[in-house]
Amino acid sequence: MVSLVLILVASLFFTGIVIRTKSLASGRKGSGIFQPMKDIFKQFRKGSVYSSTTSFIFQIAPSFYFASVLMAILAIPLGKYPGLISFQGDFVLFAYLLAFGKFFMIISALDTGSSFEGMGASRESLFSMLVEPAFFIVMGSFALLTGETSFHEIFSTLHYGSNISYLLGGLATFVFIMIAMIENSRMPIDDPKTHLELTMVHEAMILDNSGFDLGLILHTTNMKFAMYGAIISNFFIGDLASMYTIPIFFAVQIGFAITVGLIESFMACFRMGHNPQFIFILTSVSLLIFFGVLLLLERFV
Amino acid sequence: MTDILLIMFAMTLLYMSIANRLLTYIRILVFQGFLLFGVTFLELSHINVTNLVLILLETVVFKALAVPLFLNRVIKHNGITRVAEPFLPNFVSLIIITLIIVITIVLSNSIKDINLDKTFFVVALSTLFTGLYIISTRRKIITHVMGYLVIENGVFILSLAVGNEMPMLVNLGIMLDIFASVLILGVFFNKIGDVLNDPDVNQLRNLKD
Amino acid sequence: MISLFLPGAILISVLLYFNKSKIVNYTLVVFYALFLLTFAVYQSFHLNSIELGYFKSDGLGILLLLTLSAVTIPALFHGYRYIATHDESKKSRGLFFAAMTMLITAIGAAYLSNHIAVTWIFVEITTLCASVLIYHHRTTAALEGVWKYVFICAISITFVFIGILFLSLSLKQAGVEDLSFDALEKNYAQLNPFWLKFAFLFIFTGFTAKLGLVPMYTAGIDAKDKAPAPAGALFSSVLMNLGFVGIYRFYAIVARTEILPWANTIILIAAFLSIFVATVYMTRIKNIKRMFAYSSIEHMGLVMLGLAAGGIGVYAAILHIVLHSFVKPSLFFQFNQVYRVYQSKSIYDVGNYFKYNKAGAIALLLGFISCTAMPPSGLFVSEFMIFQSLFESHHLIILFVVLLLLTMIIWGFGSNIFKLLFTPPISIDETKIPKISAWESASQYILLAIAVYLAYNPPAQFVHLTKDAVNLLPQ
Amino acid sequence: MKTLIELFNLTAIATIVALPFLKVKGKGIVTLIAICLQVALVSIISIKVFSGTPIDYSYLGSYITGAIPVRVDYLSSWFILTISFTFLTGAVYGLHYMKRYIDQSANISLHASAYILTFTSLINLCIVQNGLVFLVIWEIMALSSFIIIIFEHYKKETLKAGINFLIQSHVSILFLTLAFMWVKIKTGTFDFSGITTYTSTEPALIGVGLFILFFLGFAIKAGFVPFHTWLPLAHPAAPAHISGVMSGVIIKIGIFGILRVLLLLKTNFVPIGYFILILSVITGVYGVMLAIIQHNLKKLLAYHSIENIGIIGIGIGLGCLGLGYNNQLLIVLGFSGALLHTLNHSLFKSLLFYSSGNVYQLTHTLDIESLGGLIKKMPKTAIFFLIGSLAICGLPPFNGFISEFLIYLGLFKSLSSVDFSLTVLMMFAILGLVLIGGLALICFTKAFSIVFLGESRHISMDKVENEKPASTLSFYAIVMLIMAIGVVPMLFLKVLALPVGQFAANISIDTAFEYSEIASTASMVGIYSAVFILLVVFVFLIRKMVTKNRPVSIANTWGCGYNGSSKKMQYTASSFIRTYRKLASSFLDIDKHKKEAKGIFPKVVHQETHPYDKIERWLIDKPIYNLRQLLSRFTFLQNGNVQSYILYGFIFIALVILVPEIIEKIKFLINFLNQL
Repeated sequence: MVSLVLILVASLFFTGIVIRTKSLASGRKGSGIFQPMKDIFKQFRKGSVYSSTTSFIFQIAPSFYFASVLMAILAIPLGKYPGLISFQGDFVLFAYLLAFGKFFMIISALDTGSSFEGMGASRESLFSMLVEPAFFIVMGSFALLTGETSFHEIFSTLHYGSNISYLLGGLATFVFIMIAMIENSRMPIDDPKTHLELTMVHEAMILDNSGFDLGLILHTTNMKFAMYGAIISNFFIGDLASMYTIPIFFAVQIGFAITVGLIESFMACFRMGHNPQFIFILTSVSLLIFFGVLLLLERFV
Repeated sequence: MTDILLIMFAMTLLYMSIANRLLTYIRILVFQGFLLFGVTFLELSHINVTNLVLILLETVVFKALAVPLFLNRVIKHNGITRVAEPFLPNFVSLIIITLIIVITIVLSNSIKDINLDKTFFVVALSTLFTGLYIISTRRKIITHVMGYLVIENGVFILSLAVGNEMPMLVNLGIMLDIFASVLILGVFFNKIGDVLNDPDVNQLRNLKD
Repeated sequence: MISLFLPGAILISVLLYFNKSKIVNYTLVVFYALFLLTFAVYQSFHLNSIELGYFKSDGLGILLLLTLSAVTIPALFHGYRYIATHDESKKSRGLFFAAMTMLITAIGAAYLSNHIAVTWIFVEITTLCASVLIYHHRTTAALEGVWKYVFICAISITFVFIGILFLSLSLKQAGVEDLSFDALEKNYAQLNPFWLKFAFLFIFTGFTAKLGLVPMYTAGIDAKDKAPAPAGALFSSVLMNLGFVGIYRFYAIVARTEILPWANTIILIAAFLSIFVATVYMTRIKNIKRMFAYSSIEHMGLVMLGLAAGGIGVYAAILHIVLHSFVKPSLFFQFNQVYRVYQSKSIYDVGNYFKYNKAGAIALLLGFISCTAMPPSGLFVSEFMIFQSLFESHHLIILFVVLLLLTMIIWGFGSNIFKLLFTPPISIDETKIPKISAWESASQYILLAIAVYLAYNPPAQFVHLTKDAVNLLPQ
Repeated sequence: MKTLIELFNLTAIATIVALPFLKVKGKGIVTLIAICLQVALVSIISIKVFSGTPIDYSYLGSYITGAIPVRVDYLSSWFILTISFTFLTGAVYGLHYMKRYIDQSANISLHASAYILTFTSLINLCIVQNGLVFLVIWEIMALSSFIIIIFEHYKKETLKAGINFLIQSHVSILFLTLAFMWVKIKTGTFDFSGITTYTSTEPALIGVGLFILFFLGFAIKAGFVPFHTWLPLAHPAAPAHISGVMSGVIIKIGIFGILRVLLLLKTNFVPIGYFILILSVITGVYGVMLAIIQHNLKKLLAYHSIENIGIIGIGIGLGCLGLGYNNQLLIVLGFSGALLHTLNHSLFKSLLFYSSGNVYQLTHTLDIESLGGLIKKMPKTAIFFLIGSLAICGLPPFNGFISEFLIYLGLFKSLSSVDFSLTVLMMFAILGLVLIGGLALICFTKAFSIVFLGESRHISMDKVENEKPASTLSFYAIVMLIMAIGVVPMLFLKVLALPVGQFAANISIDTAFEYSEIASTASMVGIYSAVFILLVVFVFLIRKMVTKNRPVSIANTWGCGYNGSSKKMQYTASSFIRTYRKLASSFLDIDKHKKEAKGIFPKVVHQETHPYDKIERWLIDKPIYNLRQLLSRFTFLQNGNVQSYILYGFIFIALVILVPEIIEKIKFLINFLNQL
């Protein structure tokens, strides 16, 4: 419950911070951190244009997408406080809920019969396929480390003893940041600003969405960011008392947002052709985490 | 005495290997018939008379007269060319048949059995193989028949070797003789003559996969 | 009763040959069938009774005799259909049935004969009658077929005769002069193994011509191809059994001597080679009738494998040969109708038989299933036992290779049969296709059903007879 | 009970006998009625069994077969119910599907009787426990399914695929024959209990060997890689309802066989577990990898059957490891996951095949590339296909998720085991399962959206008539079950407890506690799925309310300034998966023809890709080719020349006489040389 509220709150200003960081980094003053939310609310008030090609799939998809992410957020704990959804193996449900949303976004993109959106859809589906192993392996490694199989139990029993465990934590954080970047198709995978077909992934899929649907989609992205931020923050919270948790949570969120902003202002977008290999590196890294855990538990001698 | 006859028999084989004309083959068959008659007469002297007579008749009448005559008639009737067209030159066949005889002698030498009369055995075997050789190296169907008849003679000799104890077997041999010759020659050889004007084995090679 | 049967049967065939009237002809044929049947049944009630000194109705003989009479009835029926659909002359009709009955008689007598020489004589007679049947259509191809068949058979019975001579040589020291199987069995101890080896080798090789085994199987293919389908059915079933009887009875004696392993090796090699040859041609052949013939080769190979492997394999071999004589004829009978539809044996001209003759098509399908020994069929049981015997006698490599080859055979057989059944033919004038009544396929269904019944739920007498036949071998 | 079973078989026989004499219209109806009757009978039986009275009686049999025991236990009943349901829906759908072939009367009666025969034999396979009889029924099943596959036998490739199927199923029966023969020789009985008695006395290695033999036999039927090659050929060849039934349950009989043997064996299950698990992961990944590149809708689905068999196999492997390590949790999760997924797959796969059948009937093509925009013509079918796709991707709230979740849980639970190699294997399996999930997502987003969404790519839409309501009749039932399993899995898990318990009881341990734990977890998943559905609906309603009175305008798809028709510029199936194809190219075997565009005004350019199966090429095609080459070397034998025929005889005799002599001499020589 706690986590839900916090994540929703964080989602309100997350993108704002990112944008602000970018504008500061590029020497502009930039807009206020709630500007993105304002835009979204503007979208909510707008009417919409539908392509004559599309079917009802196109209209239901955004809501399904939103709902799936919201549902996924319910599974996120915060330190001692479990999420609304918490049972053994809940992170499997978490991942598959996200996949559900993606499924609908992809088919809605293809529903328009556009010559661009298929491109985005194709890349989205491929990338999410490539990124999922990393997530599962990291979770698996933590499950192995803690002997538990649910978000809450894993995170609440997670504590770092030796140096190697810190290293693992760091690696895991890196992996999750990258997963978040890919899932939200930001730099270095995708550049949300341009509509160059060379770089388009997520943006290309929603070219035809407008009005309320567009708003939903945009805010879903924010929520996703906040959600991953929450997961990352959980790496650091462990089973600390609540007085520490909430500050840490926001610190991590903001830090994460700034990182994103910095990455976006100081890194160039990858060539599309290089993305798969980069994404797959995450899997390899997470496998390293896995073996690190085995090392930690002195399984293999 | 028997041995002399048998050796002469072996020599006929050699002659057969170099014979060119079908007529010669027939003559050789006739001669072989008479030789067999002699051998039978000498060998089976002490089996009951009727049986002996029967066998003798078979050798003379059938082997030496009827079949050759019939063959002769067939050749004329079907206007078969007089030359037995062998695949191999006669010289080679001569060598081969000589080898056959030598080998059979060597082989039979390796057999240690008192019950076995070596001469009979050798001649019989070499006759068998010669017959086979003739069948497989001559082009005409009628030469196949002749080869088969030679084989029959070989078998007959072999049966004579054991004939004393079991004349029954000799009779069987005769039956085989008559049966085969009658069937092959009588029932339809002339049919082949009717259907195929020049009976060449190559005309009977359509049934294959 | 054989003293009654032989003259009677011969009389009937002579009458058939001379008689010209249709009615008399058919009544005679029917009478012959019944005569044969009663004879078989009568003999089966007088097990192991010796007649005329040379005939003994033992288990093997009776079993095969009953099979023979069971196959004869449909064979004659289809022979009648064949003659009817080919509007033959009186003479050829008479000759056809005379030869057929004579052939069957000779086969039956040979089954029962207890004397190697007598068997030999009857084998000769079968060759004689067979040649008449093969040459039923006076065509060049038929002539060629019959020439080859007769020539090869003549050579092979010469082999058998030579074998008998060697046998007598090996008997010399024993001092017996009686060549009856019983006598041989009694004093197998005195047989001279050296000559016995030769005897076995030659007799085996000689009989392979009838049995349809490597090396002398060759001419049999042409015979089955060229003879009218009903005759072909007999050639590829009961006539092959005759070859089996010849080998089996002599093998029973050899099995008591020390040369048994040697003999088994020979049989094993020949059998395996047969299956291999069958595979070679089954996977490429385009002539349906010849395909059936090759499949018989394959089955005989299996039978001999079982025999050589010993143990349960012997039982399986006898069971297999009986079942095969039910299954294969049904295919040949069915082919008779196929030919009436397409007027061709080539797989290229036929197709979509299922459309033109449904009952027949299903019969053909079932026949295919039975013939490839897929489990619902009877042959599966015997093959199962044969494989089991190979397994038990540690011939595993042979077993696996054979299984592979059989699979190839099913593939070849199947692709032809299904082409025939289902693929639409290239060019066919549907108006010319005769209407074929379903009843003509009835006999095939019955035969196949019998095979299944005997395999899966054998009646006690059947098992007893088979066991009796197996007991010819030393246990 | 006995009478019910006999009644069941009698119904089949009676119907088959009756069919040829009926009017063509009647045939379908009668078949349907017969199937319904049979299904009713077996359902009664299996419900009785589940209520706690396993059936066990025996026929006397004959001299050959020996006693024929008939045992209906929980495992059998589970499969009986699965099979019956799919065959029922298949019959209902087939009734509609067959309408267009109404003129082929005889063919239809053959088809119908074969359909009934297949069903009957499948059910009997589940209950008969005599090796020989099992083999017989097995082959009857194979043959009758062959008949129903080649319904459109006038098509060349159909017959070809059929024969391929026939041969491969024959190979499978060869393996089974060997296995049963082995047991028969050692124990002298065909009764399945012989397997138990034999393996319990022998060392574990024997048991494993025997299992491998059985597994090979069943794996060919089930379609484990590399024995899967018949599957992608047979499915497109068969009519839609047959493909559904075949992929739904006929291949599952292989799974049943494997489970049955596992129940019977008494041996060391650890190596078996490793074997199955590794093979299954490969199967799953390979299956879906090839599924993605297919252009033929049914072939694509066929490859997905292979993938799902892999998932089921992973479950079984887990269960075996559980048995091997006496780990209750693994037993429960593995076997319940496998069994549940068997049911699930039979549901959504039949649904998918039936709806692809509708597509085929209205458009007369299965080539994905030429389809598109069908959702406007057949909305119902589209929705059903969508549901099927979501379910097969294992997405919540549908049934596929539940079974995959159980398997996932098992994998994660067993990660923290002391055995290093086991841990690594589990991680490997997780990786595989995740990949399968992700690839399946690609594949079905492609399949669904290219077929049903966007604009038609080649065929003209006005030729396509609208779907008939009858065509989707049976779909509702399937979807009901799919949702039911997704939302209230505990109902099914309660039933599943019994067969899973069998496996545990086999090594005499009790899993009741773990099972209840798992069941509660699964039921929680179900609840959350329900919540999720509500949430989705809720969000959608809000959207509706908010956008009720907002202006809506219809326009062309945004074309980046280009406003002409963009039909030809749509993404196609192959362009959608292009990147994937490039990545995976080393595992795939795609023959690709491409004409580059040249010059300023290029002529018509085209590109075509023909996906082929690498394993098939190297494991089936090459060996067969070589074997045939070898055989064709010997065709000189029957050369039609009498002289050579005679020579064969003499050569045979000569060899038999001489070869031993020569061998003697050689031996002597060798000895002589040794003495030097």
